[in-house]
Amino acid sequence: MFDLFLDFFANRENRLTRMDSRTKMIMALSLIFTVILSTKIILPLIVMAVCVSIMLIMGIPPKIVFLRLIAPMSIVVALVVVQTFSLNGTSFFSVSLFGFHLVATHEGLTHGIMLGSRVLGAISVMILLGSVTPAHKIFHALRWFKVPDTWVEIALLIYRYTFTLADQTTDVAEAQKLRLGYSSVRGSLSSIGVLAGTVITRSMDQAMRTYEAMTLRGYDGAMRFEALPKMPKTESMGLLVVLPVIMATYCVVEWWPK
Amino acid sequence: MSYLPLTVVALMAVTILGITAEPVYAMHISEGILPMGWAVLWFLASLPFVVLGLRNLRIRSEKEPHFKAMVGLVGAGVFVISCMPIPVPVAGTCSHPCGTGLAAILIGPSISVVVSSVALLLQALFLAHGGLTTLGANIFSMGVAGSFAGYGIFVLCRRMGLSFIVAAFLAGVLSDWATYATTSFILTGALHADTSFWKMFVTILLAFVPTQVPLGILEGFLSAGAYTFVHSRRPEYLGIFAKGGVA
Amino acid sequence: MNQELAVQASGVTYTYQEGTRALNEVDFWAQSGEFVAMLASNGSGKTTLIKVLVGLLEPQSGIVNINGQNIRKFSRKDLCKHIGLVLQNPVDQLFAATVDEDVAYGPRNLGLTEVEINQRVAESLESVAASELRRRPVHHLSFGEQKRVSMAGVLAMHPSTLILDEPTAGLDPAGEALMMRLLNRLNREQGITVILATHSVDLLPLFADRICVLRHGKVLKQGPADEIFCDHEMINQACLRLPYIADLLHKMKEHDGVPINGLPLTLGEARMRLLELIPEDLITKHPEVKLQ
Amino acid sequence: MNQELAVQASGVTYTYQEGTRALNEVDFWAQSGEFVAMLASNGSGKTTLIKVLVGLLEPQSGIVNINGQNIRKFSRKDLCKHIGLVLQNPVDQLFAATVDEDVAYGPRNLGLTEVEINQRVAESLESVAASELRRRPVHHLSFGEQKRVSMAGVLAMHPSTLILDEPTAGLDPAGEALMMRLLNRLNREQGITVILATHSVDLLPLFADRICVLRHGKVLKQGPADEIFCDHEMINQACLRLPYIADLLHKMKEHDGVPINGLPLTLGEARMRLLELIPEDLITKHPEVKLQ
Ligand SMILES: Nc1ncnc2c1ncn2[C@@H]1O[C@H](COP(=O)(O)OP(=O)(O)OP(=O)(O)O)[C@@H](O)[C@H]1O
Ligand SMILES: Nc1ncnc2c1ncn2[C@@H]1O[C@H](COP(=O)(O)OP(=O)(O)OP(=O)(O)O)[C@@H](O)[C@H]1O
Ligand SMILES: [Mg+2]
Ligand SMILES: [Mg+2]
Repeated sequence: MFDLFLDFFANRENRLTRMDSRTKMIMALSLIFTVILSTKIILPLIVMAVCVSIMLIMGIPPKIVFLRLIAPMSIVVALVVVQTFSLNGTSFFSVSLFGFHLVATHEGLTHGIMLGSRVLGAISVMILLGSVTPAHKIFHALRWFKVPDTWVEIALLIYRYTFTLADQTTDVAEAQKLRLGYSSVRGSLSSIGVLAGTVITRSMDQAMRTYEAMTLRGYDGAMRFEALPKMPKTESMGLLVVLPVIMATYCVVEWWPK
Repeated sequence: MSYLPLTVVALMAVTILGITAEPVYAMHISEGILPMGWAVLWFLASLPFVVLGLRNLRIRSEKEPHFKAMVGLVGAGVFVISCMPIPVPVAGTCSHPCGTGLAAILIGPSISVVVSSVALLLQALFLAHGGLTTLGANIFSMGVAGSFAGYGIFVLCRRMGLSFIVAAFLAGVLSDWATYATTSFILTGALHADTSFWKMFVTILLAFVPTQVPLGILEGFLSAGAYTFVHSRRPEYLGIFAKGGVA
Repeated sequence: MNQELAVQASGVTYTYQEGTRALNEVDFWAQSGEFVAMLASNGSGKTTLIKVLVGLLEPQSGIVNINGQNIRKFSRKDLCKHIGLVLQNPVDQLFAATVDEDVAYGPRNLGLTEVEINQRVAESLESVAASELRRRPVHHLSFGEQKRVSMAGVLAMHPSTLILDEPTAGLDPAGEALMMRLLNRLNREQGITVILATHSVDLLPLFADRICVLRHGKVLKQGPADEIFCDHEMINQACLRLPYIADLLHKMKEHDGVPINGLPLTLGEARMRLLELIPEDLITKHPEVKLQ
Repeated sequence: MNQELAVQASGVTYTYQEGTRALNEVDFWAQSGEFVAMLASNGSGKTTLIKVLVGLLEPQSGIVNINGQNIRKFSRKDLCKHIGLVLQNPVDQLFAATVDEDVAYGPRNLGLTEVEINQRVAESLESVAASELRRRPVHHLSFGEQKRVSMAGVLAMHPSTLILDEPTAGLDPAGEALMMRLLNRLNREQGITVILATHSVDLLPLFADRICVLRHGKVLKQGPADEIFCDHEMINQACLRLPYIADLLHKMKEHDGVPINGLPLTLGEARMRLLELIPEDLITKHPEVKLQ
C-alpha cells in the first residue's frame, strides 16, 4: 500500500554504487547547481538525458524510471502554463475563458520551458544519486559535510525502522480492510485514526525495545561511528578533473554566441 | 485586471497536476524550481530551527538516554504515516498526510523540525518528492511552519480548556494549512515574475483550495484519532515527551 | 464440479515490485468443507499466496475463483462473507480497546443491528472458547488469548472459508493443541472450510485432509499427508522434515531393516504398527484396542 | 564452588508495575560451560527472568550473581563481556543499517580499534555462518538470517555466557536445526555457557544438559532432560507435553504394557530400545550399531 522508496537498486553491486558516496554527492550537487544556474534549456536537457541513460544502462527497469519522472513532468506542465500567462511580452495566443481574457506570451512560454527543463534536469540527477547510493551511506557522508552526529543518529534510526513499521502498518491496514473498515466515510475516518495511532504506539514500543537492545551492547547515550575512510585517491583526482569540465561546459553553453 | 483569470489558469494547472499525479507533489517544492538565491535564503531561514531542535534533543537525551531512540522511532512512525495514501474526495485521487502536526504535538515542535528534515531528505532522494536545493524551503514550510502552527494551536486549545481531541484535530488541520500557505508563499516569491506578488500568492493559494482544504480536514481527523489512540492505550508515553524543555 | 471449490487459484504468478517472484504459476484449491494445509519453509510464499486468495494482492497472471466466481466480481463486502483471514500476528488484527468492541468491528461494518451484532460477538467468542474475556482490554491479553480473540473477530463475519497464517506460531504446546482442536471443531461441526499456512509438520497429519507443499513460490507436491511424507526427497528439498514419529519409524525401517507396514504418521498408527512386531509374550498387559 | 557458576539467581521476585507478579522466589543457575534450558509455557516469566539475569530489570527481592559477583557491582561495559543476550525478535536487536555496522556496534562501544573490530565482525559472522551477508542492508534479510546476524552482534562482544530468548521461534525445521547445531557448537567448541528459553520440547533432550521448568513465575522442577520428562504430572501442570518420541514410547509402555527400559527421549535411544524388543528373525538387515 505504500509507495515507499525502493532502495533495492542502491544496494546492488556496480561501479557507481561502489564509488565513495562523498564523491557522488559532490558531483550530484555541482550538477544540480549548474542546472539551476543555467539560463538555456539545452544544458538541463543534456544532464537529464545522461542521467536517464545511466539509469537504464544500470538495469533499472524503465517503468520505475518513468514512474519517478512522471511527478516532475506534471509539475513542469503546470509551471509552463502558469509562466506563459503571467509574463508580460508579445502575445502569441489569447483565449477567453468564462469571459476572461488570458494572454499567453512568447516570453512567458520560453521562461516556463526554461524553468521546466531545470526541474527535469535537477530531478534526474537526484534520482540517479538515490539509485546508486543507499540512504545510510548518504547519512554517513553527511558527517563529512559537518552535519552533527545527533542528526545522523536519528536519521539512521528513522531509515532502519521505516521498513519494519511500514510492514506492520500494511498488515494492520489490510486487517481493517478485510473487516470492512473502509466501507463508509465515518468508518474510514476512524480507521485512519486508529491506523495512525497504532503506528505511533508501535513505534514507541519498538523504541523501548530497541533502546534495551542498544543498552545491552554498551550504548551510553550516543552512537559511536566509524571514522570516515579517506577519500580514495583516484576519486579525488577524478573530481579534480570532472568538476572543471562541468564548469567549463556550463560557461561554454551559457556564453555561446547566438 | 482581476485575480480571477489567473485563478482560472492556475486551476487548470492544478487540475493537470491532479490528473497526472497525486496532490502531494504540490506540497513539496520540487527540485529545480527555486533559483539559487531563494534556495539559499530558505536554507538560512530554517537552519536556526534545526539547530534549536538538535540542541533540545541533545539536552534531553543527556538526562534520558532512551530519548533519542524514542525520537528516531516516532520519527519513523510519522514518516510511515506521511506515506500512507488516503483518498481525497474532491480530487478523486489519493494523497498523503504530512504528519507534522501529529509529530509536533507528540514530540514537540523543534524536534519535529529535525525529524521532518530527515523525512524530507529521504523523500527527495528516494521518491523524487521535493529536492536537495529546495530542502531548506521544504523544511521551512513543512517542518517549521507546520510544526509550530500545529503545536501552537494545540497548546492554545488546551489552555482554553478544550478537549485534547479537538486540540489535536485543530493541530492537524492548521499544520496542514500552514504548510500549504507557506509553500504557496515560497513558490510565489520565486515565480511571480511580472505579476504582482500578492496577486500571484492569492492565486496559488486559491488554486490549492480544492485539494488542500479537505486534505487538511482529513489530517485533522488523523491527528485526533491517533492522539486519542495513544492517549487511551499508552498514556505513559505521552508523559515522556510532555515534560522537559521541548516546547 | 467447480461449484464445490470454495477457493481456487490457477496459474497464479506474483512478483513484488522490486523483482522478487514470490509465486510462480501456483495452482491451489480447497473444496467446501475441506481442511487444507499449505506447508512450506520460511519465505516460500505462503503469506503471498494467502493475500492473493483473499484479494489483497492482484496477481500478475492467473485467476482466483471464490465459490466458482472470479474474485474480481465480488465487492469487498461480499468477499467478507465468503472468506475470512486470520493474520499471523494477532496484534495487527486487534484494533479496538476491548475484546467485545474488537469482535463487533466487522459485524458493525456489515451494517447489522445491535442485537445481531451482540449475538454474533457472543457466539464467535464462544466458539473460540473466549467468552470470559469479553470485557477485557485487548492489550492486556496473553499471546494465546490474543490469537483466539483475533480469530473470533473474523468468525463474527460468518465466512464460509477461514484462512489462517501460521495459527500456531509462538504458542506453547498446550496453546497449540487447543488451537488445532478448535480449528478441527470449526471444520467438522460448522462445516467451515479451513486453509492454514504453517511450517510445523508434526500436527498436520492428524488434522489436514490435504497438504500442499510450496517451495520458492512453486507447488512441489499436493495430496493427503501420507502421500506427502512418503516422498522424502521432496520433503528435504522443501527444507522440511518428517514428523518426529514418522522419522523414528522411517529410520527403523530403512536403517535397521525392521519390516514396518506403510509409514505411520500419527502416534496411534505408530503404536499399532510397532505392536504388531513385538512378540505377545513380552507384553505384560493385553494391548487395548482403543488406540488414541 | 560459586566460582564455577556463570550465572546465579537466588530468590528472585519481580512484580511488574501494574501488579503482575512475573517471578516468584526463583532460583536459577548455570555453571560455566553448561547448556541450560528454561522450559515454560507462554507467560510463565521466561523473558522476565532473562531480563533480570542481564540486569535490564532490577528484581524487588533476591540476588543475581555473575561469575560469583553481585551483578550490581558490574558496569554495563563489564557486564557485556560476561553475558550476552539475544532477544526473541531480531528486529529489536538489529538497529544499524547494514549487517557489518550492526555487528560492529558492540565492539565499537567497547572501545576497540578498527582493526580489532573488523576482525571480530568477520569472526562472529563466520561462526553463525553468515559471512556472505556482510554488506547487506539489515531490512532486506529473511527472518532466519536476521536471527543469525543478531546472534553475531552479541557474539562479537565475546561474552562468556550467551542467553537466548526463544532462538528457534518462527524458524522452519531447517532453520531450527541449523540454529540448534550452531548453539551446540558454540557450547562444545568455544566453551560458551548457553542459556536458552523456549517452549518447544522436542529438540531439548538432544542438546540441553539441564532443563529448568517454570510455571507462573515459579520453578517447578530442575534437572537433566530424562528426570524432567519422567515427571508427567509436572509436565502437564506446566502446560507442556512430552517430546513426540517419548510420548509414543511412554504410551506403549503404560497403555500397551510393552516393557521398555527407561524413557527414551531421543530418536537414537528410542530406536535402540525398540530394537531390543523386536525379534531378530523379523529384521531383514542386521541392525547397524552406529545409531544416530
Ligand atoms: N512486501 C514485500 N516486498 C518485497 N518482497 C516481499 C514482500 N513480502 C515478501 N516478500 C518476499 O517474497 C517471498 C515470499 O514471502 P512470503 O512472506 O510470502 O513467505 P512465507 O512463506 O509467508 O514466509 P514466512 O514463513 O517467513 O512467513 C520472500 O522471498 C520474501 O522475501
Ligand atoms: N511489560 C510488562 N508489563 C506488565 N506485565 C508484563 C510485562 N511483560 C510481561 N508481563 C507479564 O508477566 C508475565 C510473564 O511474562 P514473560 O514475558 O516473562 O513470559 P514468557 O515466559 O517470556 O512468555 P512468552 O513465551 O509468551 O514469551 C506474564 O503474565 C505477562 O503478562
Ligand atoms: Mg508468512
Ligand atoms: Mg518471552
